[in-house]
Amino acid sequence: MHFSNFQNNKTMKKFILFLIVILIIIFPTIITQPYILHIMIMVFIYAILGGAWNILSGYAGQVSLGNAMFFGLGAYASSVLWLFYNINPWIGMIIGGLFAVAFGIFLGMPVFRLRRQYLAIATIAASQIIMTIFLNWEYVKGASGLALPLMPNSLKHMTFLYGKNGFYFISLAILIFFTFVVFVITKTKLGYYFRTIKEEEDSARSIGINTTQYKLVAISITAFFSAIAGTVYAQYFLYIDPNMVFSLRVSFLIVLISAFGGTATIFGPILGACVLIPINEMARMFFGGAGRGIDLFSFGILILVVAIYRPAGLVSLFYGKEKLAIRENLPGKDGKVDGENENIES
Amino acid sequence: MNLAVIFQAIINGISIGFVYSIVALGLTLIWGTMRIINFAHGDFLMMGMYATFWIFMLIKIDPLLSCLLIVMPVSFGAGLLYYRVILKHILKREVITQILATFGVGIILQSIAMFFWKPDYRIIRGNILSGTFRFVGISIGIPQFVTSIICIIAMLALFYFLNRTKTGLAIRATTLNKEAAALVGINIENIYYLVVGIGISLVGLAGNLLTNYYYVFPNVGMSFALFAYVIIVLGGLGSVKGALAGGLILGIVTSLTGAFLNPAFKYIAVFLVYLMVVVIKPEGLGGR
Amino acid sequence: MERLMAKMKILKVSKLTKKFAGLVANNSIDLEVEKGIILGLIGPNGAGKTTLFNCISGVYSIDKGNIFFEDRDITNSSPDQVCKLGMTRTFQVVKSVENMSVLDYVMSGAFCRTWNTAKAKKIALDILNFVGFGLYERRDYLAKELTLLNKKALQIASTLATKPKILLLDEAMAGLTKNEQQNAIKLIIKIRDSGITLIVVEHVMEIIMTIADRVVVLNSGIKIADDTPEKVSKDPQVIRAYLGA
Amino acid sequence: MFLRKNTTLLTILLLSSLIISLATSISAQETVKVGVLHTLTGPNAPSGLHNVDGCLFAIDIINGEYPDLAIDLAQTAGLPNLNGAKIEPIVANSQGEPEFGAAEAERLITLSGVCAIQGAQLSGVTKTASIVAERYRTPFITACSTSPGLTERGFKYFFRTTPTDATFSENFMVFIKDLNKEKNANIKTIGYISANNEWGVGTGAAVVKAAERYGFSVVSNIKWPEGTADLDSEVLTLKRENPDILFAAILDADILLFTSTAKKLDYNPPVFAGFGGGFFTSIDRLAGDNEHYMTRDVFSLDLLDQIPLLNKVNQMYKESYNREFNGDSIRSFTAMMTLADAINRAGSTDKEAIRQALAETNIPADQLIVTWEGVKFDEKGQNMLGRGIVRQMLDGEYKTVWPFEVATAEIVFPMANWSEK
Repeated sequence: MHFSNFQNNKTMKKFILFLIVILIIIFPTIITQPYILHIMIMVFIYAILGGAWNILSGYAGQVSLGNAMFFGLGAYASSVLWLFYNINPWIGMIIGGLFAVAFGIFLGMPVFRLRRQYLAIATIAASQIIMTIFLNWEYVKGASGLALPLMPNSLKHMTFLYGKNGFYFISLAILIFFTFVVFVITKTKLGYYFRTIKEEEDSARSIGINTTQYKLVAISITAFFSAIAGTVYAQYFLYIDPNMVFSLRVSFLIVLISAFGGTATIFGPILGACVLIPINEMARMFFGGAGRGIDLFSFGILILVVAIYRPAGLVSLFYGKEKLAIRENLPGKDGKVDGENENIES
Repeated sequence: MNLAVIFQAIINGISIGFVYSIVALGLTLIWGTMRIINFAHGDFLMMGMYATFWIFMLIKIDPLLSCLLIVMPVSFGAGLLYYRVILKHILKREVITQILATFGVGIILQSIAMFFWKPDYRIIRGNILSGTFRFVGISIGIPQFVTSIICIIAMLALFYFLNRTKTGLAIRATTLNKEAAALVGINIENIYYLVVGIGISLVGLAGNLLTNYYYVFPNVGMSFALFAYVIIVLGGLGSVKGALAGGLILGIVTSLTGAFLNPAFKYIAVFLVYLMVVVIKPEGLGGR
Repeated sequence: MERLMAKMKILKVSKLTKKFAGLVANNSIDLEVEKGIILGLIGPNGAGKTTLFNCISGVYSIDKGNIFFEDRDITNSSPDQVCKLGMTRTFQVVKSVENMSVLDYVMSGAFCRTWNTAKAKKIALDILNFVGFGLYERRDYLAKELTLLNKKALQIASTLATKPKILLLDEAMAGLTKNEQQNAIKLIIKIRDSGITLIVVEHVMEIIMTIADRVVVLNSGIKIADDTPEKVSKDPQVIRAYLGA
Repeated sequence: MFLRKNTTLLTILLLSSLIISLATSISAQETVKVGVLHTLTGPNAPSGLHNVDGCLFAIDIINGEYPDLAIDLAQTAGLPNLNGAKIEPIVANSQGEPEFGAAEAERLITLSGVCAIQGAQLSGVTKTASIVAERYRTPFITACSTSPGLTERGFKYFFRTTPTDATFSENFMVFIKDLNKEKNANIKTIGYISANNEWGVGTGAAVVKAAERYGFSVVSNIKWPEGTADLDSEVLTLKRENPDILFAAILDADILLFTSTAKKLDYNPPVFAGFGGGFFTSIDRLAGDNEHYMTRDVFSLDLLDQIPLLNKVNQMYKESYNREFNGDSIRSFTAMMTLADAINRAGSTDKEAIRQALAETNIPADQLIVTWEGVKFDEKGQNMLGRGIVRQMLDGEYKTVWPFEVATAEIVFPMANWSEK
């Protein structure tokens, strides 16, 4: 291990990171093009979603394919409170978050007995159930969805009909705050426990980790921030319907984003969102008009290539040599597995 | 509530259940043996359907014939290719990477279909299997009926293959314990090739049968695949019997809820049943 | 010998019975462990050693009997609770902790007693030093990059990091070479001398005889002997059990 | 080193989007840019493509010179009042997702700088997209989103040429009354089926309301999950509740599935009438089985004496897109024509002026190829003169069967049983 090298790599990273943050913060003053700002807002929202998913599934290893349910619950909770009870979206956002947490725990208690793929499918089932309920629930207007009032810009009511900066900075602020939270988590007991649980539950228990309890903690964090993103999403589009926020498409997009960027890393999901969302938009922009699915094709190729040649995610491009050295020791690094060694599993 | 309706509902449930089962069959084999969820499964189904459709349209070979002659062999080859090009590289990866890769393949297949055959809905007309026969007020679609029969045959064949033949036993040994299997000199690599080949050819078969009475469309896969996943976990990974049981349960539950409660909730019922089962018995009904 | 005299019992097991689908893995086993000793637990394969471990450490729930840890009833409490109270165990087959660095894994053990990361790190580093086997130098390696010996050592380290009063080692030496075993033995003695009680499962008798203060012999789920190594090694029943096995 | 290389790689990836999109935003101004936003991929793509064809065809006619075509804008090349400026369509794909619909609307308006958008056959997409348009004070004209709620939102820049499903439902009720009168069909009970989406639910509500007003009872109102794999139980329920007339607001996939299922289970509603959707696009896939199906529509090729223009236009359309008009493409065509007319009268690409012109739109019936009395928007932006007809599939093609005074074919009631088809 060449420590000196590692150190200056670190400082270099810190510097670059700092630059990027500054750039992003002053971005709207340089580029005022609303559509690009719109893409950025989407990037932020999905980065939050991906990051939230990353806590439960990346760090704690409990793969969820139904995260749209928390997203949707948040969106609906705040919207319903705002529409029917005239409760300020900011408060609604928190209530929605807590509501999602409650639901997450309610769901987690039974299903966290399941391992890996079983759990994944169970989460799909749960999210589908929720979606169907909302589709047929008159109170929330079923499939017709909820249209939020169009009103003049006001930070107080989280409504910015005109101009993008409002949501740009709100979502960015939430993203930065969330990233900070994740950073703290990874550096403390929680982070270590999550990773141990992901590795091996029996040995985790044997060193005093109450796995169920900490899985519930993980899902709570995930649910809370997904729900918050949901509120911002609803306030931004001013219209939500079940197919929009609960669909498998959203759940999978969330997974793709984090997996693409790199799971169990702080910046993986952010990076994933930064690349996938714009690429998706651009693909639609250039090839979408043709209506022959070329836009989807490019998207698919991209994630496939990353999955095979960068299994650790795009973020692994940024690993210092040491970390990479470790990664390179993996069997079948970069997918180039040689048939002979295949036969005997390590 | 007259009896005929109830019977009709149950029969519908069973026939759709068989469809789900045969779609799930290939998936459970791959999933059970290699512990990879193939999220492109539904899209391989779609490809199988398109293959059957175009064979029928262009060279006028009826699905019933093209099934064994062309579709299954071709999809077997496709399976080998799929393993060689994709699955091989993600075998030992994390679940998430596997999801990413297989899902990517799915998207690509869809866009290919969309590119070459446009997002139009297509259905076969004038194929051998069509029409219905009725007795005492109960109607059964002939294609559905044949599908069920072939589904049963396929399952018996697979079951025999897995339990009676040397290769089949090797596959099961691999399913139970890779390391041990490798130690007793089973070539895991070849087993995997075989498994994926069979798996995809089975989904090809499913597509072929479906094409007899179901529309073909680039995104058709998901509506079946989603339930295939549920069925498999319901019935237990890698278990043929499980796939059958799961499929039938799912079919009957949807059909009954749809017919007597409210169609809007037919899938909720399935998912609820599923959740209950796995929570009570995590390894599924037929699970080890 | 003197360790056995007038020591407080840290662990009491009475009438512990565990069945698996009818067949009895442990049949009303009584066990008492004095503080600060090394208790050897031996027996031919399938004697129920590991089962007993799993029952005591809370991995399995037991059908009959009680387990007292420092006079506190811990019957059927979960592994993590047991660990918090100060009893922890290692696994026979090295469980697959793979993508975590040595240091991180030991730290997550240390977090059992503290919320403070810095403190946990300090504990972990001390433990790694204490355990040796070059783990300290390899602290940034991923667990899966370690040799079997190191993996086993890592397991012991992470369990030690939870500051146990009593440590259950399940075949810690299986699959090690002769002189690796010698090092392992040294480590075990060292742990004992640091005031931690140990229960050591082995089916290689010689090893036990050299380190154990007392030896308990299981055969097909039943306790057939419980005495000093010397006496046990002469016990006809034990000899029969081993020859029979 | 390693790090730096990849940083550049990433920056390229990230910034390329900005650069290219900026590049595209800078372009020539002499054309009149109009956004065309529809679903070109996913389950609802077929109708989306029909819509786009209709739009592009309208634009061809406007931009080209067709002296012998009695439509004002066809006479001259381009828009006369903007000294012959051509309309440049910018086609965008909403992927059938409200989220992407909004995104594309945003792009069309701010990046491509369109002065108006024609779009979104899916009501759900129209909802979000039109919010964006409203935000940017950009006229948004929808051709096929018939969900009644859309024009109830008090938007200033939202216009709809097609009658809503509220209107169509009204028409259908009158149709039933006539049917009862003329054919003493004695229809009392109504059934309604749809997929559980924005359009299906909205239309369902409209049907129920209309039915109440006309004193019919809705005995079954069935919604199934989108993308359902079988409709057996739905059809069984219908068999049980057995309404006298069955209305459907379903799209391509569902009409195919429903037909095969109804055939399998031998379910024979006396009348099966649809709210467009699948009844336009995928109907031809059902050759034979679709006999006697009915749908509400806004035109019919057999209405030559009503719509003199239609035949010629349809011929031209057939030549360039080798398929005949259907309810989607022709409404899209009409909407684009209306928009072009407004832009022309506005005499500029100023959005406010265009909005004003749209609000003052008054296109006489003889300028249209649909069966409306004209195009004239009320303060909500809804075309007041829209009117629906009912067409029935007779010997494999749609014939106008209602209103009876314009009918070109005798309505067949009740629908033939499956055994007879």
